[in-house]
Amino acid sequence: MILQITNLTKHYGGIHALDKCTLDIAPKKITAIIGPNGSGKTTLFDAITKLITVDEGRVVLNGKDITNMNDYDIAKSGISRTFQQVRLFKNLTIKEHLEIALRVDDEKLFKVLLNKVFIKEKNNTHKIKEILALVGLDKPLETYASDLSYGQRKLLDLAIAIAKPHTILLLDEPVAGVNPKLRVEIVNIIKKLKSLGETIVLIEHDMNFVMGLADTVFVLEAGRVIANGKPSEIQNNKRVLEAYLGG
Amino acid sequence: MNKKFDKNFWYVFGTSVGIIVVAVLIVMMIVDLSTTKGLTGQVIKNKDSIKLGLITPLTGDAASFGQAELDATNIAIDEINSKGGVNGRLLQLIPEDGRCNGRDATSAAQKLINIDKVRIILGGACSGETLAIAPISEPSKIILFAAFSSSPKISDAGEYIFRNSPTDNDWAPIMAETLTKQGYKKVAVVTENTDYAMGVRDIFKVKFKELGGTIVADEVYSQGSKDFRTQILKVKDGNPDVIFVNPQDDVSGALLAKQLRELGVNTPFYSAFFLSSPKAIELAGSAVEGATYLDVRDLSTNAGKALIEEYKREKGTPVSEFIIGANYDRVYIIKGALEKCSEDTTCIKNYLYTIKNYEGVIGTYGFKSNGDMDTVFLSMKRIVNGTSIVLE
Amino acid sequence: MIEAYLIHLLILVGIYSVLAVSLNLALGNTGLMNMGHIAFFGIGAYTSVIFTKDLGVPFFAAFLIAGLLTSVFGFILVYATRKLRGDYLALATLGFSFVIYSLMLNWSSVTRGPLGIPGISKPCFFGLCIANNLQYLIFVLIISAISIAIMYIIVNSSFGKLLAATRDDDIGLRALGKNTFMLKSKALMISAFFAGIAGSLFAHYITYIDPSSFMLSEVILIFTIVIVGGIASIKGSIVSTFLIILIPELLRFLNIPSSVLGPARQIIYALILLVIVLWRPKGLFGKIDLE
Amino acid sequence: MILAQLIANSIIIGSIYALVAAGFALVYSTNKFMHFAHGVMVAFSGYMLFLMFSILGVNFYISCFITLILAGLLGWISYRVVYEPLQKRKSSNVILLIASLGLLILLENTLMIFFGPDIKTINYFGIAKGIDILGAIVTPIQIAIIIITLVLLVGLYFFMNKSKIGRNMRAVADNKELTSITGINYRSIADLSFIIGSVLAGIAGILIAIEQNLTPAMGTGLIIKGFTGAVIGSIMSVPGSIIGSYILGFAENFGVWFLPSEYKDAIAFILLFIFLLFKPNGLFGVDKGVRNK
Repeated sequence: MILQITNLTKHYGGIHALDKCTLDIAPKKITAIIGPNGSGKTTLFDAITKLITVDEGRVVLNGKDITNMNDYDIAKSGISRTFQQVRLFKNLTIKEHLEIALRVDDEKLFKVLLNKVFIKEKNNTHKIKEILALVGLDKPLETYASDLSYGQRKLLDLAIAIAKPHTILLLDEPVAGVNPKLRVEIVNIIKKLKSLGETIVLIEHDMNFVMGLADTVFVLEAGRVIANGKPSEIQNNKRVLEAYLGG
Repeated sequence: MNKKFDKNFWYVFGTSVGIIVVAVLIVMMIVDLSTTKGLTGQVIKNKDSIKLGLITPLTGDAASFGQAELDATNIAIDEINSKGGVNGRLLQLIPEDGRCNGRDATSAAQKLINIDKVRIILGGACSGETLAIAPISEPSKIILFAAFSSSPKISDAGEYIFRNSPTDNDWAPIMAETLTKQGYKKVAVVTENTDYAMGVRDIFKVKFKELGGTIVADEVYSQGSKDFRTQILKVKDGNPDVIFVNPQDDVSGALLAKQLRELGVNTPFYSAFFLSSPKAIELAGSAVEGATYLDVRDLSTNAGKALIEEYKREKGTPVSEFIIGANYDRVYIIKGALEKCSEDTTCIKNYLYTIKNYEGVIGTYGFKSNGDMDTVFLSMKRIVNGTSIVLE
Repeated sequence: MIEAYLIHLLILVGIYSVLAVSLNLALGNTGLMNMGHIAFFGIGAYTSVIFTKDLGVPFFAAFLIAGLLTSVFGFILVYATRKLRGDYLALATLGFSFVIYSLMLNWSSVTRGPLGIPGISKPCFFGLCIANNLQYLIFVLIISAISIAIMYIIVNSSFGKLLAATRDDDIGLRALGKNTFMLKSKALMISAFFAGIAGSLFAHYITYIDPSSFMLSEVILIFTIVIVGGIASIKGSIVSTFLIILIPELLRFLNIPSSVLGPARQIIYALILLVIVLWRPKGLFGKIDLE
Repeated sequence: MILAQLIANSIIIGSIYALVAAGFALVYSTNKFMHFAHGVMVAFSGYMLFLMFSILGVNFYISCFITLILAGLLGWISYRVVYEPLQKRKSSNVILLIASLGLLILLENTLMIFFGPDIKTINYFGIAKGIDILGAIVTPIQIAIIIITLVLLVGLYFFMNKSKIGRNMRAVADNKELTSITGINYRSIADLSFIIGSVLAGIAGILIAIEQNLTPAMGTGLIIKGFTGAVIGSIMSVPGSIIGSYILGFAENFGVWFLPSEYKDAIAFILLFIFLLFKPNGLFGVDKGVRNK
């Protein structure tokens, strides 16, 4: 198991956003986490990436406990994620976004300056174009993020998550709010990523969407895993149907 | 070094240098136009006039003093000009705002010296201005003549630097001596946190202790503050024989006096200068009744009285008669020097050092070898029935 | 003799352009709303003066110490305010500048309080001293050009892109594995360093410093410079320094009554600031909107 | 005796801070930005009273009345001319803060051009003898200031909590988006907050003019202390900011009793800094929308 989540619990006042949530993510597979709105899916991602601090529970990545690490250290240790509301840097270009994602030691100011002055900086353009081709974002590299459409932003967000060195990819509602054509494209991208050997976890509230795509599905309700298994098993699970209809 | 770095560096360096050069040219052009073709009419009109620079705070906290300096100087210059000027040439005053700080004062001085080409600068007012101008004016042999700066540091700031205001070293020890002579042993000092007042406080404290007295309370309030009640409470708690009220200006002094009396402190208080301002008496009213203060001695001479009358008529109530008098005298001293030396500043400097018994509106005085006044020019006054009387 | 006046103004422009560009590094490039920048300028000025005058350290060492010590204060400020954002950050940094101002005013045994420190020596290097303003101008220009070039390189490096990214979306950048707190600390430390050396240049030029040079009105002056020039634009900050320093000087040549002149200058600053904020939020050369 | 006087001193100066802080907090709580130019509204009002009463010789109470109207008007104009366009453009509150600083300097220097830099006084009540209350000496004007402040405190509390307009204002303060859904007209609430806030500044200006004196630059000093008080209490709540101002008054006066008195302002600044760092929403506010995350 590449990512083990044990007993994650988060309370907001009296509400259980996460309630002893336990799940294991298998490598090189697509794992879908589904559940009705408010079931704690995004909270789970936020808890894994430390955007929020949990009350109890453990997150283990590749055998390493990352529960108490800082958010950026967690990201560094191999978790890439996208956001439901994409988080882009609106005054930077597509190329700059990907360069930031690709580089690992650009925070070291003196090293950066020495490199800039004495050594030719590594040219990433080839790699960048490769990733953009993978997600199918066909815009000039110098386009500013603020000039992109909603769908293109989704793609760029995906592209930087892929570009960032990672062992696991968390996609938060990758197709929320996109048009049907782009939806199909994104599904294809995800499949392509799997074929490249990526481990993917995605959140989705639409059960039908994950059926043809995911290898394993976890169903969340009120912050608790109520069912897991192959999509076909889940589809007929009574509790799951109740949760969806009730929710 | 790689090419990219080179390009970046030269881009920035080149741009900065380029912009600087362009700006220099533009400013030069504007300056040239203004002086030769007369964008500002005054330059042409008074081509043959003798220019005097004035640096004083025209804005900011100290602006009211600056305005008084400017008004008094203008009165004197108008008088001289209406009587035909100096050796047939009119005096032209170029006032600049020093804002009571070093940077603006140096900008003003650079402008006066290099653009207007004045040879004589009246100012600065705040000691901070004068101290910042001195290193600029001194090497160019420009006369710098202050009428309001009291910092002892100015005494040895340069050969071409004069002043006709007493230094803190002159009068703060006198204050300490006076209090001791009156039999006061325990003094409370209340000081405004400004360069002048803090300088006075330090000198006063040393002298007073030397004379065997004790400082029972040593309170400071920040510039512009209007609430001194807790400082006063600490004064009261120290149970002093006498209070030395040491403000920067008349208004804060008056407010302080007012609050002292409001809080039932009836200890006699001593002060300097600020009580000569009618505004202080108007503001503080009965609170300053019986207060004793050091002031410039002879502004009640005929010339002085006439000057204050004229000032009141033309400009309103003066912030301090002392400032008006000193500024007025300053112009006349310079007039004398100009008559003798024209604009030769070395001659003026030497002439000023020879002045020993100049009869000005603030009294009869001359200059010491360090450019300070040679006479300690003070007398004790007391407020009785709302007017000040001289004690001797 | 006009040259001498211009030299004087250019020295001021040189010093203030370093100050403005360094503020822009924090404010524009990193999005740190630092209203305490003037405190850095003051710390640099006082440090340099106290080290040369009271401790007898050679100028160049004091100059660097001024930068480094200011940089330490930069770290303290960014660490203390790490949890604040928006106008609260602006206020806290403004509060910081008030605290530093009271320190300068009240720590009389070191700063001489309101009396200020007069008679500051001109810089000397291994026995060679700067003798006149032209030499000082050359010195200032060299230092400013080097400082601005360094900041230019930083801003345009991959590190600089990270700063821009943290300005645009802090959380998004952390999700990419970058420690944005360290980024901000470094940015503010660099910004403070250059503000500190600008302070040193200022003190040794004017030769007299007192706390009044580092007050609220000065904060507004350098803010105006940066905003007029344009957020995150080095070129803009430099040009704007020229404008903001020189325009009021040009006013001296018009026949405005002197009682009006001073307030008029302040009114011009305020109007320029309001006009830019209201109608041209990008400033003169900025690419990024003020938001 | 000393204690009583210290308490009295704290309450007097606290009341002056509170008068400034209340209007500032009222504007902040409904509009969510720092209206620094509020300080100059105080100075402006003082000068208007000076103009009416001391220069034009209008009856004192009529002068006060006109002053309050002018103050409200100036507040309203500054909202419509400067702040509203910025709000429409969805500028951040930092930009509004910078704009307010610009406005502060603009108005302050305009006052200086019209009235000159020197200090003006309005000696309507003359110099009063202090009255001894439980060992503390207080003048009638100071008692008036304290009473007016307390009446305003109570009045504002009832206005904000009991009247419909006040409740709408608080609703806007709590959630701007929500109120536009429920049909409260944000613009008129914002107008009103500026008018009421500036009238409060007008009252402060009149009282300070009588108790102390007038300088063009007084607004800056007052707003610094006023917003320090507001931050200590809570910038989001008018009653909180008033109480915070009294706390500031007490801290300054009791602090100076034990420390050298030159640290009086430093005490205020350090309190401001500490509160902004550790309790940015003050003693009476909730920490919401202030910190990262």
